[in-house]
Amino acid sequence: MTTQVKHVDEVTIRFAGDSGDGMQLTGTRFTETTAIAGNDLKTLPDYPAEIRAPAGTLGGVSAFQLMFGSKTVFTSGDAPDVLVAMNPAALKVHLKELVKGGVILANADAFSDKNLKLAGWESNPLEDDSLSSYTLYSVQMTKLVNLALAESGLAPKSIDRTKNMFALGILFWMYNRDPEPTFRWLKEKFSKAPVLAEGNITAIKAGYNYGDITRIFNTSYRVERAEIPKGKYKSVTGNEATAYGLVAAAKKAGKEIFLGSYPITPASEILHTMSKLKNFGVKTFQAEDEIAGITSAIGASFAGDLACTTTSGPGLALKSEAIGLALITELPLVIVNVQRGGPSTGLPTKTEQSDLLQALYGRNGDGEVPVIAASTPSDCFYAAYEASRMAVKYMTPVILLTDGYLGNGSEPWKIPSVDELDDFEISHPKAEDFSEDVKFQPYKRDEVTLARPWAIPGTKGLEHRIGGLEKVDVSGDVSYEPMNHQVMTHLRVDKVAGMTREIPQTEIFGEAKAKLLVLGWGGTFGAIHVGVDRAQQKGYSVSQIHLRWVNPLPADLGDIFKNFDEILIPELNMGQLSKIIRMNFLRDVIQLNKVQGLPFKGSEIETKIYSILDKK
Amino acid sequence: MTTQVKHVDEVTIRFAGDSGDGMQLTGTRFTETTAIAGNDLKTLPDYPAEIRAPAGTLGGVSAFQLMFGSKTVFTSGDAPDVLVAMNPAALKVHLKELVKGGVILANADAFSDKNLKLAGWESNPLEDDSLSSYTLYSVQMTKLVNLALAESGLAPKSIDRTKNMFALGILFWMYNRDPEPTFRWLKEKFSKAPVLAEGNITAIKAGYNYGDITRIFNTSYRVERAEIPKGKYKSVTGNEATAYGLVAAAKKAGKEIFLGSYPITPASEILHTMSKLKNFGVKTFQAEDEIAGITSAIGASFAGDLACTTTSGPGLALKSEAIGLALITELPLVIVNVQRGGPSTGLPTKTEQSDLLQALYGRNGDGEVPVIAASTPSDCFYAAYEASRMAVKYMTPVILLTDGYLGNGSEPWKIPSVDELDDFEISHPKAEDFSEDVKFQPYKRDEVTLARPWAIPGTKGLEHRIGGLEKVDVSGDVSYEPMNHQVMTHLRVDKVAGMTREIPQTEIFGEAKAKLLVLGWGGTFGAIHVGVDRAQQKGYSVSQIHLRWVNPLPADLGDIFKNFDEILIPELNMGQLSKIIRMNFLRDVIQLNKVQGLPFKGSEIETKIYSILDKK
Amino acid sequence: MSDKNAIKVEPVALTRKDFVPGNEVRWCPGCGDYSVLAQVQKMFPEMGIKREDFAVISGIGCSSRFPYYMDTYGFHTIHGRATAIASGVKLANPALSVWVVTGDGDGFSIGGNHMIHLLRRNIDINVLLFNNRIYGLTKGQYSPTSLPGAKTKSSPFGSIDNPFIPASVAFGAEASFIARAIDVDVKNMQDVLMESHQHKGTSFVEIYQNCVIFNDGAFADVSNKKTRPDHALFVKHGEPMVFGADQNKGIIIDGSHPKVVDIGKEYPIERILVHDKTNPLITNLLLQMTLDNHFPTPFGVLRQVDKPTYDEGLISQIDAAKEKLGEGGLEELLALGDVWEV
Amino acid sequence: MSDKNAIKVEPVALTRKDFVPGNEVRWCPGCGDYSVLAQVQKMFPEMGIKREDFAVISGIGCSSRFPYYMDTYGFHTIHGRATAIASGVKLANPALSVWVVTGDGDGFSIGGNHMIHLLRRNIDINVLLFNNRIYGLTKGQYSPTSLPGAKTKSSPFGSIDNPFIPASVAFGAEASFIARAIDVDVKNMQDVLMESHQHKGTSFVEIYQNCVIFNDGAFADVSNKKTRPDHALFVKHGEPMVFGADQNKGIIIDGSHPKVVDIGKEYPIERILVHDKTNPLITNLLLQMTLDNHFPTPFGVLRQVDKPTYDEGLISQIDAAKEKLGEGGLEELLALGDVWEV
Ligand SMILES: Cc1ncc(C[n+]2csc(CCOP(=O)(O)OP(=O)(O)O)c2C)c(N)n1
Ligand SMILES: Cc1ncc(C[n+]2csc(CCOP(=O)(O)OP(=O)(O)O)c2C)c(N)n1
Ligand code: SF4
Ligand code: SF4
Ligand SMILES: [Mg+2]
Ligand SMILES: [Mg+2]
Repeated sequence: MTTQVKHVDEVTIRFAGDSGDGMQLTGTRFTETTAIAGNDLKTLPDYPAEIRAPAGTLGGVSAFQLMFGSKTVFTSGDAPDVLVAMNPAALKVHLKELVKGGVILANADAFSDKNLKLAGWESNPLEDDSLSSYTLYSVQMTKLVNLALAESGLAPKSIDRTKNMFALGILFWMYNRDPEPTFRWLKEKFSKAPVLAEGNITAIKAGYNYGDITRIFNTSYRVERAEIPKGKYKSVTGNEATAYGLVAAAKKAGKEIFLGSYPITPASEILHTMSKLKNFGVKTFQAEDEIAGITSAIGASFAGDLACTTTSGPGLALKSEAIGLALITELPLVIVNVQRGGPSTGLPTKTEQSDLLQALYGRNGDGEVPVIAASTPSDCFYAAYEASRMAVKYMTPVILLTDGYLGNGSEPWKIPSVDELDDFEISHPKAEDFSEDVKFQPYKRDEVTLARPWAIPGTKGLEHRIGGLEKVDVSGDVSYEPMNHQVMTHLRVDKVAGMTREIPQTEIFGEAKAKLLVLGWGGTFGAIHVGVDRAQQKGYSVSQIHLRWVNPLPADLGDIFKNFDEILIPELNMGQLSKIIRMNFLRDVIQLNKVQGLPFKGSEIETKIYSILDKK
Repeated sequence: MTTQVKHVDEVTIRFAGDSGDGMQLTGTRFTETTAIAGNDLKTLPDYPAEIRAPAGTLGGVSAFQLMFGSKTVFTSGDAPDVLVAMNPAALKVHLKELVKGGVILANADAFSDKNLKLAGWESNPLEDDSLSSYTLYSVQMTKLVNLALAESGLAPKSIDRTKNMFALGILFWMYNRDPEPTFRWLKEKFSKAPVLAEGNITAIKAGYNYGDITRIFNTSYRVERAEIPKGKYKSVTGNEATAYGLVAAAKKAGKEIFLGSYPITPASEILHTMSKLKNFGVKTFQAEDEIAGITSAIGASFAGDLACTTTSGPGLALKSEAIGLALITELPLVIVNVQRGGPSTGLPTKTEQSDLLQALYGRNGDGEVPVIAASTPSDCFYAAYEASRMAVKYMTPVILLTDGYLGNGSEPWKIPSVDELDDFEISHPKAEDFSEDVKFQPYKRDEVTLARPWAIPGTKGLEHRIGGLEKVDVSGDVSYEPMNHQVMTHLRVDKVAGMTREIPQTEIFGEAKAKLLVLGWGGTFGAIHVGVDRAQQKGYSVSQIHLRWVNPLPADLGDIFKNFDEILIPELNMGQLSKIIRMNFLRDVIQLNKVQGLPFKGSEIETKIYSILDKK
Repeated sequence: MSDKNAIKVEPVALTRKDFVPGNEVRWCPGCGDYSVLAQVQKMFPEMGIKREDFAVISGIGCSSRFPYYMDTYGFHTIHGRATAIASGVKLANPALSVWVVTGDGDGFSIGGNHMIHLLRRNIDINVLLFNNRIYGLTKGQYSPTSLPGAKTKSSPFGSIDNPFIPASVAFGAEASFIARAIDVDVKNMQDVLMESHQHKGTSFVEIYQNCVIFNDGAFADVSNKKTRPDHALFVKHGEPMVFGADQNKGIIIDGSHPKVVDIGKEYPIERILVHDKTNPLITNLLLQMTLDNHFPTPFGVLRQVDKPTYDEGLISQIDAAKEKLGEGGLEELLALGDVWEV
Repeated sequence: MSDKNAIKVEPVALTRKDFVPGNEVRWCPGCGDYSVLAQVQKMFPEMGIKREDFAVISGIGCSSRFPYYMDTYGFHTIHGRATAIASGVKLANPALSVWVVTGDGDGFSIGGNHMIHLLRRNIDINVLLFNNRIYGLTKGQYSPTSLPGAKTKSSPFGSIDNPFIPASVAFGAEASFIARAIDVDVKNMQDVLMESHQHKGTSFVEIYQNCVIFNDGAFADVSNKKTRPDHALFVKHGEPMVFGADQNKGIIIDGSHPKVVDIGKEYPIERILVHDKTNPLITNLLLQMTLDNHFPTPFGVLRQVDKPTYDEGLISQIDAAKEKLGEGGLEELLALGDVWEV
């Protein structure tokens, strides 16, 4: 049988196996390789809340999906074209999503009676005829790595574990990928255990050769390089990008940066990434809890650092009270919330957008805080940078919302040059500017931004006290005066409202006047884009707007809305942005709400668009 | 000069003095006496955030206002008719509010040069002519009590301190009040120091006689008994009423009650009141913080007690995460939030309504919690009772919002009979009802309410596990299944939405169809009522609706709104209910927002009504 | 104290199996948690308490999944709050035998405050702290018990945090019962569990637990059967502090400092310090040895004293108030205070 | 450690007045807080630190109003979080001399966790705990240091809570500096403040403070000049533990227990225990005496040991990383990792 080489535009592959099978790593390696090969891509890791649930069970399945292509890729793909199933449980959980006629690459050795039973298969699907509508490759991976590594000096257990690399090797062959970067990576990772590095490399080679030689695969695919702008690229997850964005902001502003944080899935990676950046002067403080995370950051902000705190839903809840302190003391602070499935502990490793209302309203008193959202993994960089810039410019806490899908997902990122980043100037009041006659006033505001001055402890003559009690404007003295509270409350509201001046004109993807507007925010960008794009191509009158700023909302939104008959708001929650749009514009919207711990698929948006517009 | 007796319908008196002058106590005694005398009344204590700010300063002034009358009294009065000013600072702070021609009763002895200066008076207002537009009674109270108590055996300092009782005596005379109940109260309070009791009684008598004999007062007033329904009455603050309502609920349900709480102004009094009720079996647990307050209550609820937690704004913020746990585990819990001025520490001793959005949305994930609000001090009893009943009936946390004005304010309360209280039955699943075949299912729901069963640890055969991870319906097992999360999220939302069935038909004060509807919630009831009432009497087309339930909103509201041209929403915040009404009914509203740490005055509502309707 | 408020201890015919629910245990193969689970499942039936009278409360963490694996009443709560929630459980229903399962992160990082306040109040609750010196569930950040220099996901250059000794924190917080065990030493753990159950007041049990994935071998010196005798000191009330493969080493006080000596002529057994679980000076001495390389790590019951418990205090205060003021019902409640009639 | 990260101690010509802002102090007349304020205002100028290099951070409570009365940089934060906020202040700006003012409620009730974690980390911050055994600002509820039986607004039948001894909690939390003072004893307080300032690492100073309104006389035995000598033991490193009006009583160790003896023939001064602030066994012994009626209450510096501080650790880790990997700028940041060109 000869192998034909097929050219395809885009492919979605899902790696699935036991938590111990190393699927996240396998997926990541394939991703890196594919990125370097010049495809655009997006990924979606999906793992259980347990570290390592019992082997072979449905609950223990860990998966990693990526879509890559020769055009811009906006999501991690709807249904996978290829499913790598390292055991029966993985096949059981994920088969229903595979496209009809899709490819299954299974490790036949794992389909033992015991495992089949654990996964709830009545008979072995690799052997009965049940998978006939798919292209099934059943490979004895465990046996093959054992043969390949018999002389490696590795312990039997370690050999068994390389089967994921064998599978990776097959995929490298199938998609014409160069394994070299992964070899390099393995050598570095196992620099202290070269035997392991070699073993894994041998397994990859064995898989690659198996694909090449055995010819049981009737097709190998070629996905051409994407037409992507020239430049330097690297692959980043949203969490990494967030970390880089924060540090970049500090560097651009010439400030030291302080992160106060407590680990929580799926936000911990921001802390991990930043703690590696010690040589950039990054101060990471793993606090005892979320409250100490944010309050230490507030302290650092008071003392003059660019300060931030990172968390996920339950952690944001715990920070509620302290956000109020940052608000009333008007200190700059970036609060990153990587949303996950709620309420309570909920679905800790799954994605959701259900903290929007909490971000807007989760604190006592009338307290407006600017809220912005990132829309793709690499956009997290720009969103974090922007949040930092705004926090400092307006002397306010800023909440940045990302989510598990963005945080864990990755894509190639065109690295900006230093000059491409927005200017970021900070001026602290200086000792020289004040005297007995011109006293420093801690609440004297900038006329435009209404920001108060940021005086750094250690500066002579600027000694002052701030705190959580209501303040008199200008002097900053404590006051319980009725009218003063009214004035200050308005000032705080006005300051945030005034930030609309920072929001660029709203971009509309599609016609400025159409039957339907699909309005989104945050991590649903890609899926909505795909859905709208497909519908537009079919001639539907539909456009897309995606919000970076949720508070304040862009000033031009009201006028824009008038040009659309209907507004559809797809959200991974029960309709939180819908509430905000309704209350602000007194206008009904159509909701599309998914709360399943999973991102939208482009097709879900597409279908919804048709169902609305076909009715008309 | 002879004294004339004047009959008046209602009077507003404000007592004001140094924090150390005992104004709260004086006001409370006058209130109790007035209540027993058969007047209706409402009170408003107003004290600084410091325990005892420096004597004689403006910041140290503590005040207590009450309005009483021969008709139903809805607020603590707009502007005082009588101002008792125990020192220059008190006069300075409060004079501007006194009605023109009002009475000032001042302690002349306190108007020393030093005190005048501290309070910022250029010259002595009691002696220059600046108060000529008022009726000024300048009395040497300190000197007079010293004369009266020269032989009492009391130390000079203690004698000085009785001057507030002297002032009280004058007022007793002025308003024909019987001092006996206060004598009794003093004897009991100082049962261990009878000299003190006698001293204070003598001071009251001296004041009373001073009024009677000296005749410098040209008028004494008579405020007839109010036409109030027959029955037993007692005077309660909102906080006391809340405490009684919670305990009454437990008693009616035959349950033990557990309060987990951390002190915070202005909510602490609920804890104080409940901790006095040990002989009612009340368990009060002063926790180490608000989080332990609510979580200990969640534990108690799991273990079968009627559980509650009480706090104010910053404390509610801290409880955010745990509310989510009660929500997802579907455990009954009453969360009382006595609102105060925010954000952050804000105005800790002042009233505000700015935690509504926090109550509705202050937690991670999509989590609906029923929110109800009390409208008067005594209504706190019924609201707390209702919150308990609903929490148990629907197996859900319920947030009850009161505020500092309600919590500290008092009024006579017609004590209900035991039978007047709504039925409150609880059924816990029993061991007998289950077997090997009919297994207990912790998430099997009542068909109507969607409540899950409340199985009490210690019951044989009902052993089960609950927790904050997403659950499978019926079995309660942990599940990360996408569709299960969608189903459970909807179930949780539907459960709360279904509580509309508990909400009685909305009462409209005034015509069901009119030009203007004034819509309020919580502690603004009285002021809105007064404003609307006055406008109605002047023939304006205006009605009032006051919400007990904010989530869910009454089902009939939408239809009712259609009968009004305009909706005015007065709130002690920046427009939080307005947001909710806008988002739910896509209808514009007129806002009246006051954020000054003070309740509305009836006249403020009245004026606003005119300004709206006169325009038309 | 009324009867319904007392834990009923009576012979009940239960076995390990009664406490094993049908679901699958979801820890990593080889995790130390399995061993603790096995011992708890073994000891619960021996405590003479009915199955329905146990409540197992946990926070969040690998260890905190524990309640799902015990067929009793159980509550898997939120991070750090198990001790506070358990306090409510016990006060609402004092007849329950309440067990808290928590981790070094859950119990001593985010949950540190509730932990020390529980210990201070001395509510009759048993706390099992699974100390693996790492955050397991969030995939390997250092914890407040991680050793200085620990390289973890959040401390790639080595931790600069100075660790807590959980038992020392408990001691500073006025704990009335402090014990230490290790996952692999089944016998000692069983004893400690039983004594914890028998103690009235909060029992604090620190269990060294191996996390094979993120901190493997953290307790190698005391879990390895070969090195254990020289590195672990198992104390027993009233017995001299002796250790070593040949039980030939002991602890003495030299001036104001403890010292390890070889038992023999110079230091006969009589000179070896005798453990007194009620003496705070002795407990402190053992605690000071814990992370000190010159000394073995102490295990067993380090402290046990009788002190008033909060739960009994609460109930007797209520009983006394009822006695003195009469038991109040709804009628009495409504009639409280100055009532007048119109 | 780079210079900008070190506290600059050099003679500065400051006086008490430099630290007194113009505003009015709003404590009750007679409150113990006044005395502490006066001593701090007196000692700050003597520390050789510029006024602008002081930061005073507090939580919420009467005591926590402190920063408003010090003309330095100050932050009156939220309840219980002063220690965490101060940690951020110090780490952001290590050249500041950071002082936390907190109460028994602020620092040990809601703020207990941040307190123990600060002590564990040993960040170079000075903590002044105003212990009045009551919640002052919220008008008189019992606190975690209130004595059993205390009748307060929230414990009308007497508190059933067992109290913390703050210094013991600090000890259990690995504090490197623990001292105790009392509001009215000006001299001892001045010494303690100065030693606290001089200590590198977290200094924990408990100050007994009288709340005239809600808990008057809580410390009468040691604040009354007449009874103080018999009830207070002022310890000095290297000196015997002697007290009494005539300095005629002392502490000895009898077996494994401390004991009060009359100094004289039987117990000459040489037999009296000598205070060693570096020996944890001695510190513990002093702590155990604290609420024990058989013993005087110890004051002074109970413990002081040199230990690595977190702030220095952080800075040297950053310096080392820069040294090893080269100082990273924006350019380098963007170029990190596997970069490819298209
Ligand atoms: C409020 C909140 N913050 C953070 C987390 C994330 N989190 C879950 S478990 C854990 C630490 C677990 O460590 P430990 O208690 O030692 O348990 P182990 O997994 O090691 O048994 C953290 C930080 C959370 N679930 N909730
Ligand atoms: C989150 C929060 N909870 C509760 C309070 C109320 N509160 C303010 S101060 C205080 C206790 C003060 O006691 P302590 O720290 O001992 O200070 P003191 O007034 O005795 O000096 C409490 C409970 C608050 N301000 N914030
Ligand atoms: S991660 Fe560690 S602690 Fe958690 S289950 Fe696995 S081995 Fe056990
Ligand atoms: S209430 Fe007590 S602690 Fe507070 S200021 Fe007054 S005396 Fe001082
Ligand atoms: Mg751990
Ligand atoms: Mg206090």
